[in-house]
Amino acid sequence: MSKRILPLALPLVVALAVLVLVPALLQASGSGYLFRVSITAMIFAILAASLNFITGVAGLLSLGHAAFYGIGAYAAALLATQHGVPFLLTIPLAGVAAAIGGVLVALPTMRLVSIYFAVATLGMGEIIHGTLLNWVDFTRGPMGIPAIPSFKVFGLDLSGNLGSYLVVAVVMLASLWVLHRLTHSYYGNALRALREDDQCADSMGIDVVRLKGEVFAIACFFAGVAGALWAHTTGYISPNDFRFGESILVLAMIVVGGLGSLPGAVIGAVLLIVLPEALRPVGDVRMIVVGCVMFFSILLLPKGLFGEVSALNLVRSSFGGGWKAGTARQSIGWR
Amino acid sequence: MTHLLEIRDLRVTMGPQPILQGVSLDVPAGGIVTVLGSNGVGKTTLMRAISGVYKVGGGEIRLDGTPITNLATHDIVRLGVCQAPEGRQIFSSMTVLENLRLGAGPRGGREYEQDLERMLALFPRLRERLSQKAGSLSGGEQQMLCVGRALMGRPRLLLMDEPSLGLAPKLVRQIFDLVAMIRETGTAILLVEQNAKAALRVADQAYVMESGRIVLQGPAAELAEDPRIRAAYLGGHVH
Amino acid sequence: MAALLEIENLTRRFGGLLAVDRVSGRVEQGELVGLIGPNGAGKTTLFNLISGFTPPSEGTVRFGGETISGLKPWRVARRGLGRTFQNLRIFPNMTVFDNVSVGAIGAVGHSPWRSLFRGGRGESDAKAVSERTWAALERVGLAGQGHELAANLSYGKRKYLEIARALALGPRLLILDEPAAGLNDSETADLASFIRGLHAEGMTVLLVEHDMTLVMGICQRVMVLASGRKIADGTPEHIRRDPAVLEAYLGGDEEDAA
Amino acid sequence: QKTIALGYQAPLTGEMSQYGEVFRNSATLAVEQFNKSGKLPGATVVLKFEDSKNDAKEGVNIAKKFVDDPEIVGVLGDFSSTVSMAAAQVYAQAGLPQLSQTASHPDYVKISEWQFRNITTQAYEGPFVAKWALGEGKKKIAVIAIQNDWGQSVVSNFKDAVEKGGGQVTSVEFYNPGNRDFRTILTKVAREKPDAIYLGMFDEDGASLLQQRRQLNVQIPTYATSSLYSPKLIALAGPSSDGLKLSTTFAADSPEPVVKAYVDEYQSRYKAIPTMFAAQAYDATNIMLAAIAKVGPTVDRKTLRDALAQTAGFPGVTGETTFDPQTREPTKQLARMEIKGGQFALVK
Amino acid sequence: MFDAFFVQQLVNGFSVGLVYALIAIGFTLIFGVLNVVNFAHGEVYMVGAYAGVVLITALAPPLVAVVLFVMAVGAVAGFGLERLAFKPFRRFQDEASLKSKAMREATLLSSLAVSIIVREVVEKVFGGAMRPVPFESQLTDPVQIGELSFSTGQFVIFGAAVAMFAGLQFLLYRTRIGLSIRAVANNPLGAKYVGIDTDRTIIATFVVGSVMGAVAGILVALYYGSVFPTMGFAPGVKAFVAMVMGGLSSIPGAVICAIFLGLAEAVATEFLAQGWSEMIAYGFLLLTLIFFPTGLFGGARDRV
Ligand SMILES: Nc1ncnc2c1ncn2[C@@H]1O[C@H](COP(=O)(O)OP(=O)(O)OP(=O)(O)O)[C@@H](O)[C@H]1O
Ligand SMILES: Nc1ncnc2c1ncn2[C@@H]1O[C@H](COP(=O)(O)OP(=O)(O)OP(=O)(O)O)[C@@H](O)[C@H]1O
Ligand SMILES: CC(C)C[C@H](N)C(=O)O
Ligand SMILES: [Mg+2]
Ligand SMILES: [Mg+2]
Repeated sequence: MSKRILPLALPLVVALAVLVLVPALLQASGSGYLFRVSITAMIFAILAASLNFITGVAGLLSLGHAAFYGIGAYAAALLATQHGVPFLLTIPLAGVAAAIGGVLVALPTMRLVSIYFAVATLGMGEIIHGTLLNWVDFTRGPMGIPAIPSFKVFGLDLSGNLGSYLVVAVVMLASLWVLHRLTHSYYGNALRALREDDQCADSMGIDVVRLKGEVFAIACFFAGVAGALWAHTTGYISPNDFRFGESILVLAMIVVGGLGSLPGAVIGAVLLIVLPEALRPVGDVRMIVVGCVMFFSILLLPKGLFGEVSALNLVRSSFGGGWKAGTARQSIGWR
Repeated sequence: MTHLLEIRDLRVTMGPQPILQGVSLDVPAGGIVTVLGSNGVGKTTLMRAISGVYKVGGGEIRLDGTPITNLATHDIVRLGVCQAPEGRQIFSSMTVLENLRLGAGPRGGREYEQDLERMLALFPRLRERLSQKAGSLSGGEQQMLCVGRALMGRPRLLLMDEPSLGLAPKLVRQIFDLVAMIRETGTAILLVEQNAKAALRVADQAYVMESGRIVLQGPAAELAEDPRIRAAYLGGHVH
Repeated sequence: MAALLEIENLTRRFGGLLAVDRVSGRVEQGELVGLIGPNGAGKTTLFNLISGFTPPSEGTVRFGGETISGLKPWRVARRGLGRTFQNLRIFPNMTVFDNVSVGAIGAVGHSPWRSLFRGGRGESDAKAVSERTWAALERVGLAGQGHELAANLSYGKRKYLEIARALALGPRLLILDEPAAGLNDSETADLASFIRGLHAEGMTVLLVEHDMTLVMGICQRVMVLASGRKIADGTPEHIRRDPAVLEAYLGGDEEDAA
Repeated sequence: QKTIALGYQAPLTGEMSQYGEVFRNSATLAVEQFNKSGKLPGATVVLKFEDSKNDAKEGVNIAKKFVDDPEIVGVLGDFSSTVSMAAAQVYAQAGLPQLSQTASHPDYVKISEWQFRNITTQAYEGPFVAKWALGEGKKKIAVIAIQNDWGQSVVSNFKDAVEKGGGQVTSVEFYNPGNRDFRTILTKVAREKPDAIYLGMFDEDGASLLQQRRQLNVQIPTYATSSLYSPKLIALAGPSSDGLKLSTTFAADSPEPVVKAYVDEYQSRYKAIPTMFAAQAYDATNIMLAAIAKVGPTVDRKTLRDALAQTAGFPGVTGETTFDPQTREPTKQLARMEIKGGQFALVK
Repeated sequence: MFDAFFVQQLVNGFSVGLVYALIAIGFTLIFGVLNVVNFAHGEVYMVGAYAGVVLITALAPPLVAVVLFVMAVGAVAGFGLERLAFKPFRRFQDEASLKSKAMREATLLSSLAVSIIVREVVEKVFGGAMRPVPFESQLTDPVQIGELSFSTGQFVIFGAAVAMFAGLQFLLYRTRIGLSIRAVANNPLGAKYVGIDTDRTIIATFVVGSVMGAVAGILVALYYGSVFPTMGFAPGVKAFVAMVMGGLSSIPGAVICAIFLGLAEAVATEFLAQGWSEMIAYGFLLLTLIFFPTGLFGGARDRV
């Protein structure tokens, strides 16, 4: 029994920190600004974690992730503003919409590998962005969607700083939990095999085509969820929020953090959201500084601030995997 | 007598662990020297260090008395040390002919034509496939190409890392015959082999490596009779 | 009773090149069969045809009585065909355990839904994967190195890693492409007894190899391919004396083929 | 001496930094002049700039930051409607008056009573140019506009006005932001042989288009919105820009004393002629300052808002500005201009 | 029936395609040798354009001198870029790194980081706004041939594209350095074993590719009459797409696809709004990849 306490310790600490400690500190500081930066960071943590699932774990370099984020945001915004759907429903529905988009993208690009696949996703991303921008009748095009309601449900108003923070935090923790389970179970190993050598994985009985479809569906689902959170917390969205540059930003997050590692993705997201904010005092040169920080972190730690191997080891030693050679030979995955 | 290649106390470290921990060996001009050893003892590392692909952490490599330690690979090749490396490292998307052309280095014209003729006489199979992409050759064909490419560089010292890997018996024999023939032209050979029996037969001198060190050395014929060698490398008790 | 593997008139062209030319043959349940032939004879191509990597130009492959030609590799694998590759294809950035688990996952199946939850099918899947993996690792003697990065393994160990990965699939037929390449004589001998052990446990093995000591020493039957054609099929003793094989493959004198 | 702060959010880095740059110049100028003028005894006004990179994420962060800052009583900016409107949600909720010099999205001022702008909306400008063109006998007009919210409103307002005036819009061509090759669009438009072309775009796009128009030998008279009023346009397009007709609120060579004083001061400080965007920011800042002065040193967010809402007939460099009491939309005077011999010239 | 407007559209599209092609040539060359996307190529193009414009503004030398100067700047930029963003990653020789996706994507992002820094610095120095090229030097004069309108720049760009393309094909397939470049592109380790100085070959490739990029930059700037810090981005993405459609390492493929993209955009604009026409280009990309998963002229995957 005591063995089960330790495995629970880490997730518990993380959850407590995110749900209690950080908001308490933020509340004490009384700063809406810090709340807001935290919310943005958490939304991007979801986004980065989901891209990490595609690119870091399954090895499919995607250059169009912002498009799915956009589909989610638009789905949530349209549902909320035009049909009055409450946020408890818009968030999962936005995920579903983005997941459908993801599968539609994955299907025709199934046969593609490496950079061909990457460019196909770039093209898809641009097409989706172009559609959001030019299909004026449906998306209102460049007018965007204003007056998206914030988090309100059953008369409970969660639109304040703390309320919004908590909603986003809970959704983020749930998303990370799911992605974490998937990457660190045997399913994750199938994905890693796909990344390392898809042909070889194929001859080991891994259904590569189905796997690619699933990966896209799952990751895009969470990108869509992040989009919904963005729409609800910001209140106004327009196609500008989902440009190619945003895809690249998310990619930078997971590379800086450490491709393939979930904690890395989260660290990268927090870093690349917080750093430009923290650098405001240096004025106009702050983007140059951000570029330099990115450059040196990649140069010195090309496998990321928190690499995959160390992440796997951490997870396996602190979660239920019980993964120590010689001792209890348990499984990857979960006890 | 000075040797063509002299290696003294060579040390190589990759990442955290040391791989070569003080290897010394000599290759006389025009001689054949073989290095034996199980998997993973560092034979390939030795070959790569000689060719300057891996950085040497300590010790010295001399060619004709002049140190070549940590020279760039292309300089070492220019000095006449060519290698038929492990894993073949052929240019898979280029044609067989282009591969051979690259092996010849800056030489061109008639000299090149002659070398090519000689080469193709040794490997008639390659002649049939001159304009085929090297990557579509079968494993054995690629191995021939790899040795052929190294020979096109007219080496003084030819480093061969498991040249018989993946070859049919007939070809294995041809390769070892070839090794003998190459020696006839005055080229010295340093040969790493798993096929200890055949290697010991063609070599003059042999070294045995174990976990990054030379543990045994001597004339090949003597080693072939050494009971330790017989047990460890010529075992083959398949009933 | 139908043979475990039956190939009929299998043909594969690459452009103008006939890599495999109307080859027929069978492997019975529980047999240990060798496949030899000069370099470029088409052995690897034949393996690729059997395992679904390359679609045949003509001919059929039947496995356990069912036609499998035209199926995708993963379907063939799930029907019980495990293979290794001539030029090692391990997953270098995964641990040894994770490498082998891929074979097990291939057999057990991979469902994101099930891997998400504790208990129930998910739990039993995870358990099945880990049991198969450990069993395979133990079988090849790599259990102690499960946590190492595969890239850190020596060449010889990688060969066993590949075999373990194929074994984790729980195959009915194991096809090995030059497993002894790059091993020295005593290592080859170890490998020979390993394969013989597998065979003794009932595994059917089809083996491509250039090491005649190994092939002649352990195979019950040997097929010979040359220029895409099957030129001989019989017991090792028979093959060793076949003039066509001597000419095409073994070379003039027979010393090494002992 | 009390300090009263105004927040200014604008793109100071990134693709749109040239706009943020001139906003900062003008606003700094305006505040310094104001502090010197002694219109607000007992207090100094300071500006706090934050760089939004024209990115909505950052815009919202900045908004929160400004809201947190108790010194800040009012906010200027942001540049684009996208970012201004994302930030506006925050200002609306927190009750901090926001005055954007350029946000032209029709919904921007509808967000809450805290949003103001001093740019003319196309509801004025469209009919103004339409009347002008129709008056010169141009019945068939093609429209080329940028595909953003502002471009959308350019097209819809202009089209309505032309059709009401008995003319016809032969084709409407939107192009994606970032596009700089207009040859295909021009060729397509030329095929319709319209009497005139109406442009809704910014100076850089406009300059590229005019250059390419000359190359393609398309000689259709061209009208444009005030956004093309910029010395930059002539610098970039040179002789190709000759003959372009546009409406404007600001004319740097205007003889009006306010304008002259501003242009001279700006030029001596920043070695450049102020653009329409610079002038918009100058006026926005001054409108804000005037409202502060009206309330006095005790100004707070609420009183500033109310003072702003009462702005009427404010004499700025872009003409007189009045905020409609109901909609808070600005009303402004427009002038006609034509480029002649490489100069903007007022059309009487 | 000769529809002058339609033919004019083809001319327009062709010249847009040529701009993409000019960038794609250097891009493809660099991609080929390192197998990594050089995200900073668009910035080399931009730097070339700015360098040229600065020189023209200061001295107004003849076009040839401007091009030579820009070539020198491009060479320096290429050299610096390679040393800064690519060379450091070659220190990792162990197998896990060589085969690791993380390493691969890291190089991609190091060039991206460099490109962000370069762009921001240029923006700081020259401002974010478009700068005009002095009118005397612009290549924007109209040339009327029958019913069709051209401009001087179009002819110069066409000439430059042909020259670059032919020069590069000659370099790659007829010279020793070209053979070395192809060898390094195919197998860098193998290239070492045949005595090629891989480091120098890679630098040479970068320098040649960047010189082409920089020259493309100034020519396009003269053709459009202006420069701005983000000018490399949009055509850079199109050049990237063209390279992939063409099959990654095929320069003729990249050029053909670049021109095709330009034509597709122009013809699509004839029927749709410009905003949609850009998507037609991406649609063609997807169609191409669906039917030719390794591009039009790409080789198949290595055999098992
Ligand atoms: N680039 C490298 N990175 C990390 N480890 C390495 C590297 N090269 C070699 N090693 C390690 O060094 C040891 C010796 O390797 P080496 O390839 O030299 O052995 P070998 O004697 O040639 O074996 P084989 O007979 O299998 O070719 C092995 O354990 C190997 O894992
Ligand atoms: N994808 C391909 N494209 C073109 N030719 C091919 C392809 N695959 C195989 N070949 C050709 O088919 C022939 C048979 O090759 P295969 O690899 O099957 O030989 P092998 O018997 O396995 O030889 P080895 O013992 O050397 O491995 C060779 O000549 C090879 O060049
Ligand atoms: C006229 C422009 C400055 C308007 C601005 N582009 C906007 O988004 O509203
Ligand atoms: Mg070796
Ligand atoms: Mg083979």
